[in-house]
Amino acid sequence: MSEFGQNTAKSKQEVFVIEQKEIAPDIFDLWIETTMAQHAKAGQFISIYPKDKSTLLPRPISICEVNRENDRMRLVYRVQGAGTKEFSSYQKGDKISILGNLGNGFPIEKTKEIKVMMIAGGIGIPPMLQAAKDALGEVIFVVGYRDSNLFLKEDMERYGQVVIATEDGSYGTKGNVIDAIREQKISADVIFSCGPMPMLKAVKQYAQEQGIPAYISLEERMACGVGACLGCVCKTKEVDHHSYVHNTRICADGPVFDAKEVEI
Amino acid sequence: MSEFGQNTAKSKQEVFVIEQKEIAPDIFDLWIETTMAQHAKAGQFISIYPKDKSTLLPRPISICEVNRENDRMRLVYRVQGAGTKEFSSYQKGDKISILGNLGNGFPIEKTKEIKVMMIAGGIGIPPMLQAAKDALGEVIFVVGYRDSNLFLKEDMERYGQVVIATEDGSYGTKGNVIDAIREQKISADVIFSCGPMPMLKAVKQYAQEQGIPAYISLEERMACGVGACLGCVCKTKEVDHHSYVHNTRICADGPVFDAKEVEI
Amino acid sequence: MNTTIKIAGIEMKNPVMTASGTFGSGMEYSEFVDLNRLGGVITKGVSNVPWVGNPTPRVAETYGGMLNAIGLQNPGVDVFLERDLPFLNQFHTVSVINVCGKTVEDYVEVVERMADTSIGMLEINVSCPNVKEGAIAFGQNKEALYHITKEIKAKAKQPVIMKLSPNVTDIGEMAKAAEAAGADAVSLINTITGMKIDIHKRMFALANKTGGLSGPAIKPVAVRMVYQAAQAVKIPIIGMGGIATADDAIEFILAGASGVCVGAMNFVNPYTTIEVIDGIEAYMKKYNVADIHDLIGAVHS
Amino acid sequence: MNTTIKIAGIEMKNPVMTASGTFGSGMEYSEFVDLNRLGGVITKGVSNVPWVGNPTPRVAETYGGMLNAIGLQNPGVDVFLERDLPFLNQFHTVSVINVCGKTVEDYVEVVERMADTSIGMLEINVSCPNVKEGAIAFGQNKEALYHITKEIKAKAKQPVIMKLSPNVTDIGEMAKAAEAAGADAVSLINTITGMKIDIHKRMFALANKTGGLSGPAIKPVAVRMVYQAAQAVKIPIIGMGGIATADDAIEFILAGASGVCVGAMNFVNPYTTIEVIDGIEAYMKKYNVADIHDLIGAVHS
Ligand SMILES: Cc1cc2nc3c(=O)[nH]c(=O)nc-3n(C[C@H](O)[C@H](O)[C@H](O)COP(=O)(O)OP(=O)(O)OC[C@H]3O[C@@H](n4cnc5c(N)ncnc54)[C@H](O)[C@@H]3O)c2cc1C
Ligand SMILES: Cc1cc2nc3c(=O)[nH]c(=O)nc-3n(C[C@H](O)[C@H](O)[C@H](O)COP(=O)(O)OP(=O)(O)OC[C@H]3O[C@@H](n4cnc5c(N)ncnc54)[C@H](O)[C@@H]3O)c2cc1C
Ligand SMILES: Cc1cc2nc3c(=O)[nH]c(=O)nc-3n(C[C@H](O)[C@H](O)[C@H](O)COP(=O)(O)O)c2cc1C
Ligand SMILES: Cc1cc2nc3c(=O)[nH]c(=O)nc-3n(C[C@H](O)[C@H](O)[C@H](O)COP(=O)(O)O)c2cc1C
Ligand code: FES
Ligand code: FES
Repeated sequence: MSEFGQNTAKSKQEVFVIEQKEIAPDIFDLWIETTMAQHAKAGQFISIYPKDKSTLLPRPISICEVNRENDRMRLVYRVQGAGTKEFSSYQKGDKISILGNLGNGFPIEKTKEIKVMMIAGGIGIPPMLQAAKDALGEVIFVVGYRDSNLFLKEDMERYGQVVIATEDGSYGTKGNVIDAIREQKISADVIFSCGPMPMLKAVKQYAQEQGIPAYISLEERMACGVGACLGCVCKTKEVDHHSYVHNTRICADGPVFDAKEVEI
Repeated sequence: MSEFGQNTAKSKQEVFVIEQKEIAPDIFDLWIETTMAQHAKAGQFISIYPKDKSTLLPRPISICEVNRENDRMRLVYRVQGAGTKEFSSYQKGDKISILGNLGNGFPIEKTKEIKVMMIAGGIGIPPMLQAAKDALGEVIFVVGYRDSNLFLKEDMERYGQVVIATEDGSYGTKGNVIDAIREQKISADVIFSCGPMPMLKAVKQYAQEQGIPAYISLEERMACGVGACLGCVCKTKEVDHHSYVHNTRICADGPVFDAKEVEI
Repeated sequence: MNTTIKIAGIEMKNPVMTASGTFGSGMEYSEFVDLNRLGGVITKGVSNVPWVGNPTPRVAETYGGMLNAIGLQNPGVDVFLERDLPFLNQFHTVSVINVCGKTVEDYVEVVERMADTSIGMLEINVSCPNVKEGAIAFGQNKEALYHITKEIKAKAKQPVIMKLSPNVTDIGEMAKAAEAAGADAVSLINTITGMKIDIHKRMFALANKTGGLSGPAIKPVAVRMVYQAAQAVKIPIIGMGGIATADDAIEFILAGASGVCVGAMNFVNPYTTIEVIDGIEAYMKKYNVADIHDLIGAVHS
Repeated sequence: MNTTIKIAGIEMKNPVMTASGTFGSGMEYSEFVDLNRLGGVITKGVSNVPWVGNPTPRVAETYGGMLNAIGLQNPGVDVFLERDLPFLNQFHTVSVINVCGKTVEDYVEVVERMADTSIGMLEINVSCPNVKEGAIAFGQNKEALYHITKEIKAKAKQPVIMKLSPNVTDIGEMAKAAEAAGADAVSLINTITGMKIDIHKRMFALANKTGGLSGPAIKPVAVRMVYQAAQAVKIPIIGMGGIATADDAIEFILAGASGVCVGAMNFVNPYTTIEVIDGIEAYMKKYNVADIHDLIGAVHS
């Protein structure tokens, strides 16, 4: 499945924080300076190492946006536990340790001259931004939030129409992204998606019903992030090219997969 | 042995760093603001908790000097391992976590109108400063350093004559503190001492030969610092009043002991 | 909201106790902690006669934990009864004596001396890794454990908690042996045998060479063993090993512990016990748990 | 300065290897590390047929360490020989295959398939806590360990390293059983069985409930066991468990290890192996140690 977004050399780097701000409750927007930006593909991720020595494992965070010429990378994340709590305290000039670029990106080449629907939910929204920036065809976003604490909305609007669903109905369609798609009768030629598992399951099913190809970005607990530990697997329909069993490594062979190929 | 310097309530506090500077290679001079200063006795110590969560135990550091009216406490320490290395990075305004005041101080009341010799070596020098400030009689310091990187010399000179020995002979008497005492034919009525174990052994023997009372401050690996874990014991001549064996707790019943009562 | 638990008929106002050997007999930490708030105080190991313990260094720091080889220094049962127990009697908390010995007779002697005292429970330490005779020898062999438990139960007037060693192949088997011999409860884990070497001096960091590892580093091993013991026996379990926060304590309770102890973390934060007690209440409030019993063993797949 | 060691006749340029299961077959980390610099690469466990491993979540973080319950997922010996071994053959380092199985026959099958290959040594994993059949069942019973070692030695063309489990009462006894059956070396420790519970979901953090604890948290236990094994047997020992720095590696060597492995710390710092190799040389220079052999087991009281 590593047919998409070709991988370039990985490294561990000490990088500087350019700026950080809270853009919604517990949602942080972090810009860092790293040469990794040069080769980053939309849909890839990096891992950030917490400084707290009781929390050793690196935290995978999707690349939200890159400025490839200026070595700038944007990460948008939600405070979840100890690691992201620590990250949220970083300030301009702080040095942090990252591993990247990891995984394979979205198959951007498949957007050529066609309409791509970016379906995302909550903290799955960030990677869609760079995917939209890089897309070669028309983009429409269908994004779900918990409530009216929207984030990245203006950023997305620069690259396409943004259709919103909120769980509590406080903004846009009340319900989930599929509700919004049906309500607004949105169609597209290909789907890129990232978000919580129930959403991805619904997207997979929707794409199948509609006969549209869908590429979805998965999450799993990770240790190495580079394909060595086999911690982060997902069940596959066919025997996997690397593992020779019905399991594929999300970190190394994903995180983006053709929805048809993974059992979620 | 808790006859000396009466103990007052202990607490754990978050305190601020007032200033810190390096006063000799790897020797740091740290002033903190804490109400513990009000009741601190010369010879007591506090423990500092490293922030690094892989190093959990608090580090015992002697009280070097206090300004009881201004809630200021001075600590002078050598960078030894991970904990003190971390401490050396603290800057004005940083918040640190301390436990104190711990242990019992020097028996200051025994210096009344007599001459006290403060014998100290290396990083045993700091606690002698407050002892000298509080002393009720005449003070003479006999201090040993590794080399001519002297520290706290001017501070000591404010309270008495300072006789110096250096291991490499680069300043004062070449040799140790006992060599200096003999060379300069120094005498006194009581000895207060702190420093490395070989020095304390020599001081104990010297005091015995001369028939002078000596009070020495001991070190041992500690966990609790408050007398609960029994980690930090020293062998005693008589059965100890607390433990009912020939072992006394340095943290709670010391760190200052009558040299005659401990087996070192 | 009910946080009261009962272990072998003894009621505690909450499940939080102090781990033996980390809290003296309560005196030292009473400057920091109101002992009345604790479910119970488990004392340092007490033997029939005073024990001098091991040479120093007795403690060493490790990554996220510590090693100790105190060697059960204690003033003996006479001093305990004269000095330490009267001190504890001032407080409304359950006093649990931790008993150690070299022979079965040593243990029984201390146990018998407790008969007419205010001691609420007896915790029998057959798992200290830091003494040459007794202790762990009873705790690493299920027949020996069965035997000593039986002998102690025959003489004990208070409920008997057998304190198990984690240095065994199968903790479930050990818990079963204690239960079969009549133990009223088991507590676990004692420390895991470890070693540290000073590479600059090329010497053991502890005079005793090995010591017992405790602290947050060992928590996953302790939680696993508590869970396995809870699957193996019906008697109550007191869980410990690396508890630093209420969240940690709740992990043990969900794994099957009725009571929990704070050990090495007392040294790192003398207020840990109180913070754990408050935090358990906050968790119960947050998740609408009316009775702490609804949490005991409530983990699922 | 000599850092070369020989284990059962196989020479390594330095004592530093990768711990099984933490370095794939070298491919993934070859982007970070020049494999030519390593003493050896120990591969992920390889079985006779592909294994699918356990459901996810398979990993969880703990204080200063991690739990894993991968369940020995691997593509099987055929793929190993076709893809992974040719990759390793490009480098000047000793290739050590880690072998797993459900039955003695499974192990022997893989061992026999290695006969005419470039594999330098065989590490036999009888200590994985995360699979239901085989593995640890052989590693927690000294008769079973003796038996499987004997069977494997009868067929093996390369030196055999038996990888021991720390989840035992007496590691010395286990090392002795392996030695008595003809093992050329022992490696230890594998992970310590642990558990983590998500207190908010009241669920096990790992789908497998229990997992193996590794990382800096376990180092004191590992050093102790290496020391005890070194006291019990004469065959060489490969030590591991929480090695993060050269200082850690030297601790194992002083305790009696001839070789050392870096495991979970590869995940935290992919350059750990190289930093350990450089750091050992720096230590030897600083203390004027001419030959690494002068450090092996050189701890004293
Ligand atoms: C490929 C990938 C991309 C991701 N991109 C983003 C992103 O752009 N923005 C964002 O907010 N989050 C993202 N996540 C989720 C993010 O990794 C977790 O929220 C984060 O690791 C939580 O760490 P913590 O220390 O705050 O939480 P804790 O719960 O304290 O973490 C404990 C351990 O569990 C792991 N963990 C916890 N939650 C998750 C999770 N959901 N997925 C994987 N590991 C987890 C942590 O990495 C750590 O090892 C991504 C996850 C993956 C796998
Ligand atoms: C009562 C007392 C007063 C002291 N006063 C001073 C002082 O005023 N200035 C000063 O520089 N040093 C003093 N020390 C020594 C100081 O405590 C140690 O240098 C310090 O703990 C080293 O910590 P580390 O993390 O840098 O070293 P590491 O070697 O990394 O420490 C590892 C562990 O060993 C302990 N440890 C290491 N060395 C010692 C030691 N010499 N004594 C006790 N524990 C040790 C640490 O506390 C820690 O638990 C005193 C020690 C005691 C017992
Ligand atoms: C310094 C120290 C002394 C101990 N002494 C005893 C003891 O006397 N009796 C006993 O049963 N356990 C003793 N223990 C073990 C603890 O009670 C507890 O089982 C173990 O430390 C694990 O808990 P923790 O990780 O919270 O410390 C001691 C532990 C420490 C750290
Ligand atoms: C993710 C992971 C997978 C592992 N897989 C294996 C394995 O396949 N075979 C094996 O013998 N040991 C395996 N181990 C155990 C390690 O080789 C090593 O013994 C253990 O992790 C202790 O070392 P450490 O603390 O440096 O990680 C694995 C460990 C981890 C963390
Ligand atoms: S996290 Fe290690 S293989 Fe994916
Ligand atoms: S350090 Fe605990 S008794 Fe002294």
